[in-house]
Amino acid sequence: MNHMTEIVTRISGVNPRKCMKCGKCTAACPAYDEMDYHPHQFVDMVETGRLEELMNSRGIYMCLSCFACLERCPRSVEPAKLIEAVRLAVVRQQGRNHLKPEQIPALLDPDLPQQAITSAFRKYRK
Amino acid sequence: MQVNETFKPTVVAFCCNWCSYAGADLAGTNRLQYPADVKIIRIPCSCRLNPLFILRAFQRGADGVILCGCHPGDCHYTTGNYYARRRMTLLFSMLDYLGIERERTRVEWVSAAEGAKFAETMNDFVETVTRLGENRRLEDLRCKSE
Amino acid sequence: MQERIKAKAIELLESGVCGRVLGWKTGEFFYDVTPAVFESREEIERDFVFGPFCGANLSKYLIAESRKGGKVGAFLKPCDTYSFQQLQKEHRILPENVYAVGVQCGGMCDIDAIRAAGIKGVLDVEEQGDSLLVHTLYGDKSLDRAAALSERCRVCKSKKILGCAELIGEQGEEQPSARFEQVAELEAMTPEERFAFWRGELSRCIRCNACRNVCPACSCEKCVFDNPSSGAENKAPANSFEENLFHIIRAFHVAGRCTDCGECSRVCPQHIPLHLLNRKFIKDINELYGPYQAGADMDAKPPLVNFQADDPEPSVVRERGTNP
Amino acid sequence: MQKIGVFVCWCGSNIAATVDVQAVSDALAREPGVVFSTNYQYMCSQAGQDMIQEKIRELGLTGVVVCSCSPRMHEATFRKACEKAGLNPYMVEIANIREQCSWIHKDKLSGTEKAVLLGKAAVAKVHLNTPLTAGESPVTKRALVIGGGIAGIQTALDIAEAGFPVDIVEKKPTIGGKMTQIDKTFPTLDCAACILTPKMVDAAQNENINILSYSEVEAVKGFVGNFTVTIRRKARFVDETKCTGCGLCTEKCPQKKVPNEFNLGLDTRRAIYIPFAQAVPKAAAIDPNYCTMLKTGKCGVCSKVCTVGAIDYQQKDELLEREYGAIVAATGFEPISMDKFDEFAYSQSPDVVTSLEFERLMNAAGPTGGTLLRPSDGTHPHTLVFVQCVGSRCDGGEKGKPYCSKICCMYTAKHAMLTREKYPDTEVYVFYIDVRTPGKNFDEFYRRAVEEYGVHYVKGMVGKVVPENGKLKVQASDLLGGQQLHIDADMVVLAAAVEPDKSARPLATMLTASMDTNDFFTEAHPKLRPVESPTAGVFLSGACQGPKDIPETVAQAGAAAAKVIGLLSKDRLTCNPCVARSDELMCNGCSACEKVCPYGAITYIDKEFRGPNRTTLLRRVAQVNPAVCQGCGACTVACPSGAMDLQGFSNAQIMAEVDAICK
Repeated sequence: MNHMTEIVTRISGVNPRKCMKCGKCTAACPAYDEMDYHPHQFVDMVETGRLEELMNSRGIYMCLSCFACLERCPRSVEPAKLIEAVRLAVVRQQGRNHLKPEQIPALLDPDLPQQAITSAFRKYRK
Repeated sequence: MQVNETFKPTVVAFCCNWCSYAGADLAGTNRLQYPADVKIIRIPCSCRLNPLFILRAFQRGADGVILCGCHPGDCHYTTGNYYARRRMTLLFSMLDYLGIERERTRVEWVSAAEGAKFAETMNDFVETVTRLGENRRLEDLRCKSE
Repeated sequence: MQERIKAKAIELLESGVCGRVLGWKTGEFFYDVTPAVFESREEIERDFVFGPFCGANLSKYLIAESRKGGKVGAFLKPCDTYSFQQLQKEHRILPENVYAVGVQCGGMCDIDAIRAAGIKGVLDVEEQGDSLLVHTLYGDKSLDRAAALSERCRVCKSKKILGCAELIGEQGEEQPSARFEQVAELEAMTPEERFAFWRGELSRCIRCNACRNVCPACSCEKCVFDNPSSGAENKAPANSFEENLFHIIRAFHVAGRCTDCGECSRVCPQHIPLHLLNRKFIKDINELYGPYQAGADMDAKPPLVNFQADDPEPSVVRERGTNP
Repeated sequence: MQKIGVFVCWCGSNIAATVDVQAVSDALAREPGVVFSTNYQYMCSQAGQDMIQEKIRELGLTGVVVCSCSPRMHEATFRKACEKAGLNPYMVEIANIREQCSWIHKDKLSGTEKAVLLGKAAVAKVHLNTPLTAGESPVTKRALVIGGGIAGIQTALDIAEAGFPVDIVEKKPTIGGKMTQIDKTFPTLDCAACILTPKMVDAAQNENINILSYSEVEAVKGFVGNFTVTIRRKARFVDETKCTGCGLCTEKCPQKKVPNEFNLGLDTRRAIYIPFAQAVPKAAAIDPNYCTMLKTGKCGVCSKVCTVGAIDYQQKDELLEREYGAIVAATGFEPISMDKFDEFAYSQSPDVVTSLEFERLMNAAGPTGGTLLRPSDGTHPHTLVFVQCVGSRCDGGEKGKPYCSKICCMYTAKHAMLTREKYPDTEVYVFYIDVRTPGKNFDEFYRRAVEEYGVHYVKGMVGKVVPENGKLKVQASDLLGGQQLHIDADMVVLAAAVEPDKSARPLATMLTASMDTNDFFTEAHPKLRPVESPTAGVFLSGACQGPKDIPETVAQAGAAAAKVIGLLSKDRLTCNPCVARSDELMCNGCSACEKVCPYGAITYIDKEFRGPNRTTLLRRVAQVNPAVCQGCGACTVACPSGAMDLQGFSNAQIMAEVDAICK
């Protein structure tokens, strides 16, 4: 297991080897169309050590953290936790913040709940 | 606590024939390592374990005694381990009451399929007993070789 | 009280209900009253006593007496009747050969308690209502009966008389008792303190087997410690461990059957508080498996030959954390 | 003093690599009573056994210790070998120096040390061994089969064929089980009823078979060869012997709104009913939960129309007690409840059905007369989605079953194929995780569904199903094609996992047979004794042991029957001699042992003993029935005086082992 995989599995507490590749996570995912990699691929990529690709993917920020994948997974693999862990692994690196404060005003929607903004900060920025 | 590296405890494991002894065999078949300090005595059922045997083991210099049996509800003889559970609970409580370290005695339910659990249990138990060091509170001084 | 009992004993013999009666007579000293079998009016009138030192639990003697042919009368104090019932449950006493008379009891005294109250040169003790009149070499002294009670009577669990054909005195009730307080105090100590305590107590044991001989639950035809095929045969202690082994196993063998009559501690010549071992088992059983009083209920299954599927695991002992 | 021979096995390098076998045999040679000690490459080989036998004869050994693999492996082998040389087999002890020593330790020094200690313990035990002889018990030559599905029927037929009487106890009013509800069978597509119902009739007509339908096992006592079983014959309120099965009552009964369990509630039946046309016994039964007469005392229509006077509203449950030599559990399976899988909208739309319901919808005797129609509006479905592995292969616990239900891949292929065959205008999708088709002609069958019938097999689970405007919106992912699918389906069919019938767990308790965590019966050995339960005299047939298709069930049913026939053809059974024994001189008669005995093996007698002064004393003492005792030893610990001891595992023997190990 390479270093990054270890970090991600440790942060998430997820064992990607439990995955039986049924794809129910992906089938249940509401953000499918927005993502370049899909939940079942996330799990597979962590398992096969393709962490670099995953960390550079747009998909990890498109994940809504709705936990549908986690809820439906028959093997309790919990892909949403893996994705969260990958995001964390990215933002923990110097200069890898997904969002900078100056980008925020343009993205703001008057209907966006305050909580979502706060949580986005937590998710995307160190 | 300082762990004494050279101390090798004597651990007696009573295993019921149907589940835990088979579980111990499975640990062997799967080559799961645990310390050689553990010596297994086969009994037909956990309910065969007379408290006398445990005290005798301590008397003769055992540092830890563990009983392994089928999981409650899975006893080969239907109810044996339920009786064993009450007996051991009360005995262990009494030993604790007399000031004997309660970590020296243990009951663990290990099925015939749980070779890994057997090995883990033994590793953990031997570590605990090693940390406690030599049993001095229930030993028979005549039986010491040195 | 003594006169009423004596009259009853004579009545039982003379009416032909019983061929003999089991009661108490004075031993070498007034305070070492011993159990005795009486077969005639003369013996009863001469020797029969019932007073503050009749602590002996007569129920154990009924195991042998009930098998000797004919009917035997017996006087039982409330706590003795628990043993009486427990022994019937175990088919040890044949109830059809016993005529049991329940005797209400005001608590039995302990000569050491009287001495500890600072009274010296005791010659005799007389009951006077709630107090005792103590005749001594230095004149008469009065003492509150409560101050002279033995430990087991100070924490009396029940004045209820069970399973007797008739009663002398009032029927009593179970009562709240502080009998587990000492056990709880021990439990609250560190293992080192407990070990030191028990080493101090048990190392005094001389293996006289008085506890075993008096205990109504220890009534085996042959004790496991006398049985060569048990692998545990040992009649005399050879070192400090042997007492531990003996007393733990003895307590374990009577667990669930011990009525907490306290005879073991009463007869111990070394004053080892053996009842604290039995009470520990009783306390644990009550806490882990629900309240159980041996001998109280003829139908209840004793806790050690019973189980519930959801009984606590033995690890409860480790997890309970009785000490810091 | 015993003369003990010690035989240390190398097991090739399995033992010899981690244990210095020479050192072990040398060390044990110095133990008291050991007159011979050696080591050899393979003790269990013919040459090894010959050596043991030769030494027994040559040296007059009175005890043998074999240091080898687990006694679970070869104890019987060595005992038999020693018996041939004239040594009582119970004078043999095994020291397990392979599974519990050489295989788990890497350090040769400590491994050898431990092997020596284990050997010493075995020597110490042999010193106290006594020759034991097995007792004997008679065999009741009658078998009980619990469950009247295809497994039970086949087992009963095979046992009856060998000439032994068999009773089938079936809890439903008819035998036949799940197979009666199945439309066609894979991979040959022959009709299930056409192959099953003749067997049901065979069973009914076989004079060795007695069918106890609408009955349940209430209690089981006894032991192998000598079981006593209490069977509750539930009141069916119809005299089975009089009823001709004409069905007039079932037409006239005014209570029409009873959900029909045979069609899984997809239609209704009357309060008095015959489950289906080919039921065996073909006799009506009254459902007491719905019958107006039984509930209110007003009606009695069925009684009036019955020409033979078979209706009996006063009938009561009846308890039968029968003796059997062998018992076969054939309690079968049930599909799991869909409550926990509401992402598939089973509770939200009648058009989401389970596979067994789909069988009924396809069946000519089913609620739709064999025309596939949507349960919601009775229209013809055009797009069907099959979802596999619903509740199978889950993480365990709350989510579903951890095992593969085995039959779903094949029946789903069958459903898809039949749908496409009958209705070529349909689009059929099967969502799968893996398609598992081991079995004769199974994969060919699945390929035909894809290649000839054009069933769309899509790799990937369905994520969710949402009922919307009379359609079922299915969201799924095609993992191989890498695209998200949104299908507007007319029907969704869920391949529900199978689980053991709910009656199996209480039955296992009565039989003292063990079960795994999924409530399937455990076999005595997963490979070598797959149709026997670890409890002697109890055998397993069909899906109660694990998920199975019909051919496998029939094969196992036959195998179980063969085992039963083997048992019943014996006149007497030898018992395990390692049983409890009470020393009457020490017994108090206190009944503690009796209370903990799970087999009721202990009874009491009053026995005369010599008392002091030429008197006799009558004392109550315990006696153990060696044929009933299974040797658990619960009584030996309950006994305070140590009067009760276990032969082969006596107090003194175990103490000796403890002493040997701790010194």
